[in-house]
Amino acid sequence: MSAILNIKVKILSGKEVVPNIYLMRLKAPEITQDALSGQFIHIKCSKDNYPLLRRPFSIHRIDKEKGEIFILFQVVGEGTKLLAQRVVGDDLDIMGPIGNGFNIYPESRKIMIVGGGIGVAPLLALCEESIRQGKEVRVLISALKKELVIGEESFRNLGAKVDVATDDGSYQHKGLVTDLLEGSIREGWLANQIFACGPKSMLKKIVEISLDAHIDCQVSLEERMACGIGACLGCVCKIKTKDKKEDKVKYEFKKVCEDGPIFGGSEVVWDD
Amino acid sequence: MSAILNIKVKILSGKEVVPNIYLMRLKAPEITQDALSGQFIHIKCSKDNYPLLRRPFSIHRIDKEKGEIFILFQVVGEGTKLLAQRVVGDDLDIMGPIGNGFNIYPESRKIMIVGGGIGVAPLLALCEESIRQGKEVRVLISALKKELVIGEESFRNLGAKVDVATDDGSYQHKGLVTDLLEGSIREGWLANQIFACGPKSMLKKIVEISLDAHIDCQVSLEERMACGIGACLGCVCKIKTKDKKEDKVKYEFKKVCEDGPIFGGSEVVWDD
Amino acid sequence: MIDKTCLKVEIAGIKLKNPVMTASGTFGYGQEYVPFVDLNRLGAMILKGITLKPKMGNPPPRIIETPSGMLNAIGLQNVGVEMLIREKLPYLQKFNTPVIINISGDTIEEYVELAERLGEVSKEMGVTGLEVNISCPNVKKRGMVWGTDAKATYEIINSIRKTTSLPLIVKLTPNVTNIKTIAQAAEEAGADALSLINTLVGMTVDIDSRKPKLANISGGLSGPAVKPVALWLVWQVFQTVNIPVIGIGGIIKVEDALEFIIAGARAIEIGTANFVNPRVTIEIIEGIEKYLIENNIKDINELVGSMKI
Amino acid sequence: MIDKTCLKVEIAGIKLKNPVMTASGTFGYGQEYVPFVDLNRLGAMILKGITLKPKMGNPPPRIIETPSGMLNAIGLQNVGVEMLIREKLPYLQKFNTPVIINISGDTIEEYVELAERLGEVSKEMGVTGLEVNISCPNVKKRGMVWGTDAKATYEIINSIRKTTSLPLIVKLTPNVTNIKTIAQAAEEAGADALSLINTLVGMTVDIDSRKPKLANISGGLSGPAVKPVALWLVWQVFQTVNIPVIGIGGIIKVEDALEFIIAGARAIEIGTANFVNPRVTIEIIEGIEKYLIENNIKDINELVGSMKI
Ligand SMILES: Cc1cc2nc3c(=O)[nH]c(=O)nc-3n(C[C@H](O)[C@H](O)[C@H](O)COP(=O)(O)OP(=O)(O)OC[C@H]3O[C@@H](n4cnc5c(N)ncnc54)[C@H](O)[C@@H]3O)c2cc1C
Ligand SMILES: Cc1cc2nc3c(=O)[nH]c(=O)nc-3n(C[C@H](O)[C@H](O)[C@H](O)COP(=O)(O)OP(=O)(O)OC[C@H]3O[C@@H](n4cnc5c(N)ncnc54)[C@H](O)[C@@H]3O)c2cc1C
Ligand SMILES: Cc1cc2nc3c(=O)[nH]c(=O)nc-3n(C[C@H](O)[C@H](O)[C@H](O)COP(=O)(O)O)c2cc1C
Ligand SMILES: Cc1cc2nc3c(=O)[nH]c(=O)nc-3n(C[C@H](O)[C@H](O)[C@H](O)COP(=O)(O)O)c2cc1C
Ligand code: FES
Ligand code: FES
Repeated sequence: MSAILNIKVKILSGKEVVPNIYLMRLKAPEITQDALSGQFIHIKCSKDNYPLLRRPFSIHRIDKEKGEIFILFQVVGEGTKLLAQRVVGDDLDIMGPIGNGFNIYPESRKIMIVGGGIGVAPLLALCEESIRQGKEVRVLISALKKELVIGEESFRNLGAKVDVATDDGSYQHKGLVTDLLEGSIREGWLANQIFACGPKSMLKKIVEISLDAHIDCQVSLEERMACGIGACLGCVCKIKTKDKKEDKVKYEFKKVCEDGPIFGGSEVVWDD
Repeated sequence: MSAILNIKVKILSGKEVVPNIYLMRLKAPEITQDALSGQFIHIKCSKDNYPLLRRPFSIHRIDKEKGEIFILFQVVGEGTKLLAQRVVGDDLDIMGPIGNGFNIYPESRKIMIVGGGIGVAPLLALCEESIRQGKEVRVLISALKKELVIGEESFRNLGAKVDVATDDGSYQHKGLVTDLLEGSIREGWLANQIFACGPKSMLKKIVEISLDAHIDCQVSLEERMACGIGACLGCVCKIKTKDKKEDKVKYEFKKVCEDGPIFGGSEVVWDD
Repeated sequence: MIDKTCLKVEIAGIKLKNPVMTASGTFGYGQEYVPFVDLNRLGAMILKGITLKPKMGNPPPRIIETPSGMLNAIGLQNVGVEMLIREKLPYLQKFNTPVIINISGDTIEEYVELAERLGEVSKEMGVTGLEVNISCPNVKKRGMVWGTDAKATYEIINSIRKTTSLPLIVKLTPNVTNIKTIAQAAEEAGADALSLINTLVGMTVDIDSRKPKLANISGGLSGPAVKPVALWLVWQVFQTVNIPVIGIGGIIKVEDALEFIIAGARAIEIGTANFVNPRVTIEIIEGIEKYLIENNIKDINELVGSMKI
Repeated sequence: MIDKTCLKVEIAGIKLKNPVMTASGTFGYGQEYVPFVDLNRLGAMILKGITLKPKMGNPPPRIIETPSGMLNAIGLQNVGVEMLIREKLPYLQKFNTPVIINISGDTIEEYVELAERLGEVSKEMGVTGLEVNISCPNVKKRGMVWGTDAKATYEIINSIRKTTSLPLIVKLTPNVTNIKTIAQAAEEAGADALSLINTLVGMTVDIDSRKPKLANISGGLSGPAVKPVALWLVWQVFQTVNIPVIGIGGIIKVEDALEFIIAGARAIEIGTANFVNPRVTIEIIEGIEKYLIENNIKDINELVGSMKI
């Protein structure tokens, strides 16, 4: 893994792509060089120390040629509100790239990508990379309603087949994105790997489905962060440790920032 | 005195008039109706609660016709920095008009106005009002150097005679504005009233000079404020109370926001 | 969804329209806020701390802003109880909002005399209750603060209790190792309710002059910065006593008030936030009502102390 | 104006290039900050608190931001002393910056054993001193925190003192009524220096779920919000003891560090600010140097405790 940088990067553009969700483009050649899909950057949202802590955002797209990265974020609180107000030309103080990134196995041929709501953020870069590596990619995305569907066109433009689920049925499938996943498996489209990001309840269900179908599954987790670089031990999640000798399951708190944010679906302990 | 309002007013314009000093124009017909020169407004500098407290700023000009007020402020810390960054069209949360205002006696014919540095802020409205009332007005202003002289033209345009002192002598008189004041008295230009605003050391000296020359003097004081409306007792200054019966001097802490910010020069206790 | 909810609470026998009160020292004598707030809408008004004799207070600067908070060292400047009765209370008669007087003193005798005097005029002047500020130093015990010692707390509250039948709210200081023992002492001594927190002791230094920024050296820290500490202490005290608890400390938006109520506060006091937004009390009352309706809670008393752990 | 100044200070017999240290738990085991900080430039490094056995720590969420601060409830997750010695300390050998180990335990015996073990390897592994975190609950005394009681403080520090000749820094908790008595007890028991403050206890509540936001219910408040409290306590302790005091709490810019030094801190520790600005330690070292030069102060020790009152 490459060293984490703390740099100021220029905001090249920023726009509200669907209500309350913003796409921001940053000039960051130092980051694009080594960034992996699934990694994130840790951003100081304002120019002063309020809010105090940085906020983590997945790298949404990596444009190595232009030396640009994109983030896609939803306004949920003070930090994201202030981030959305930052103007083009501003310098943004970021740390990155951080985390382990998705692991696409060379032998995988078919890739299933599942994103719930703003959970699609890290998946576009993943999709792009998968297709670059010649995989067949299907994408399932969900949103509350039609107006809030994000990234459908972008995924399709990369060459992926995209299906959408909306909670209210205002667009395509009415219901959960996991219905679509189950449907695709039932229809016989068996991926070699499933990658997912979204609400915990969704991830949990996807992991269950993947276990049943014996498909390797990786999920991107979120936890509240302070340092972002493995120093504060704030961002842990509970992970099963395979302790084969003793033949009993052990648990460990692993850092989302350093050991993740991508974890094997079957390792994650959901109920707590 | 009229009731203090808490309203949102539009920022009509804002510019840096001399390095680090900004002039901001606000649409505030509710305020101009009753505002007096010497009063101030209490401003929430940012849109969130950081910095926490409001900041007081004198009303620099009152344009009753257009329903506009101006403030003139120097960037010295977080609050003024954020205020300077506010953009035209923004709503500014203000309370005002607050305080007692300058008291121009009907019988006064000659008025001397003395401002040190950013202390000229409340004096332009005072000058305008004095001239409206037909007084003869002279203005003495001081600044560190030529580039930092504020308001010279504005005072002159109102019809006042203006003299300037600069610390480094880069413009007009080299030295203190109190030299100019003493000079004018020595030359025989005896005002009926002196009004002053500026650093404490300057005010103290001006009060001494006015006492020696038996000229009534009013000064505008500053103190750190929380509420701005007389409720917290945070903004006090020490005032001599004439206790004629007992024939001994007594002291009292009076509120700059409610009892001031204008005080009779001879009442103020400077050394503490 | 329900369309009406009940905001009424009872504290120390005082019936409040809603749980929102003003914190002593941050709302003057009420009148100052009349341009911004319909005083009739408040749950109760607690006025600036009063002493037997007028007090001049500390020299300025008395106020310094700190990150998300402020330090104050007013030094209890006040007009004294007689002037309060003569000049401040009459104005408040026209409002039908309970008026609670925050009292302070240097000796037990002063507290007792204050309580007696206010008891005498309570009917006529509409004094509904007393909030006893025990964060003042006990002059007899070499400056030790009453509220930092359980025995001293018991002693002073017990003495006041014997003198007055007015509802007694005891206001606790957070600057203690174990607030539970102080809360218990106050309850045992006859307090009808407890309010907390008063300010945390703090200081700041001017690095140019190398002097403390406050003329008084130290001051009391208040504002959003202290909210997590206040919430923790309110919850501690709520679990310890059987009398109602009033939450104070850093409340600036409705969410803050709700946090305190969920953690066990039957009412809340709003302090520093009045300086930032003079209408904050009303906005919080409206916000609480909205939350209750949206969450299908018919009576705010159901929310009090409903924290799930 | 002078063009050179001396930043060297001595704490507990440890010679520091400058007074800027990292606060335990906020700088990992040092290595994490190598991408951002030249560890050679630091005054000293204090590592994440260590216990005898590895500790799993508390369940998440462990961190919540609060106004100008944060609450943490890490629960002392750490690799245990043996792993520290085997896997973390070797890496730090290549830097010529003193490494101080922050130790914690549930019983006196655990503290003593830790001190012994670290004493054994101190030469070889470059352990220059111990910072004793006495904010842990004493399991024998029904969870009472060591550092909140003068006698318990004396007892534990005295026991550690007898075991080790390593420099002992005792880290005090602010959650006490009278920090002076605790400071004195630590000094009498043989502490070589005192550091303060550890975090203030706090809580926050999620109003939707009505649960505490931290899985552990309460957490430790740190960051700029607590600075005024920390400064006050540092000044109190500075006036009380004869050993050096290390100031901690909310330092995020050079002015903050200088405030602590002027109020009596011979060195300072930077905690939460590392999360905000990973280079903050270096920026503060440079800022202190600049201030000293601009103010014609030839030796930082002249500034320590120079507050005028
Ligand atoms: C590795 C990682 C990658 C992320 N990538 C993205 C992304 O690409 N786009 C995006 O919009 N968001 C992403 N998030 C979540 C994002 O960091 C939070 O939404 C943001 O920190 C909220 O900040 P705030 O100040 O606006 O909200 P706050 O005021 O801090 O909180 C508002 C609400 O947001 C929730 N929240 C805050 N922080 C987190 C968090 N770390 N995890 C989960 N919920 C949180 C809280 O439950 C709270 O209700 C990511 C989080 C992690 C850990
Ligand atoms: C009645 C009144 C009228 C005022 N009118 C004007 C005006 O018209 N134009 C203008 O530029 N300023 C005026 N001031 C001063 C102005 O309020 C302060 O400069 C401002 O509050 C500083 O805020 P800040 O957040 O930028 O600085 P802070 O970070 O709060 O402080 C930075 C520095 O400013 C100084 N300072 C802060 N507040 C005050 C204060 N209230 N009085 C004196 N010094 C202070 C401090 O000593 C500190 O060193 C007035 C003050 C008062 C009381
Ligand atoms: C300027 C000021 C003056 C205060 N005066 C008093 C007082 O006279 N009596 C008292 O008991 N508390 C007093 N307090 C404490 C407040 O009532 C309240 O307990 C504290 O500020 C915490 O609440 P907050 O964070 O909402 O301000 C005062 C606080 C401030 C800020
Ligand atoms: C995430 C985190 C972990 C901490 N871990 C420890 C610890 O293990 N041992 C300890 O003595 N103090 C610990 N502290 C307390 C800090 O060392 C410091 O005393 C406190 O945070 C106040 O300083 P600050 O405001 O600069 O952060 C921790 C603080 C934080 C924020
Ligand atoms: S955020 Fe600090 S360890 Fe992950
Ligand atoms: S600022 Fe509150 S009384 Fe003047």
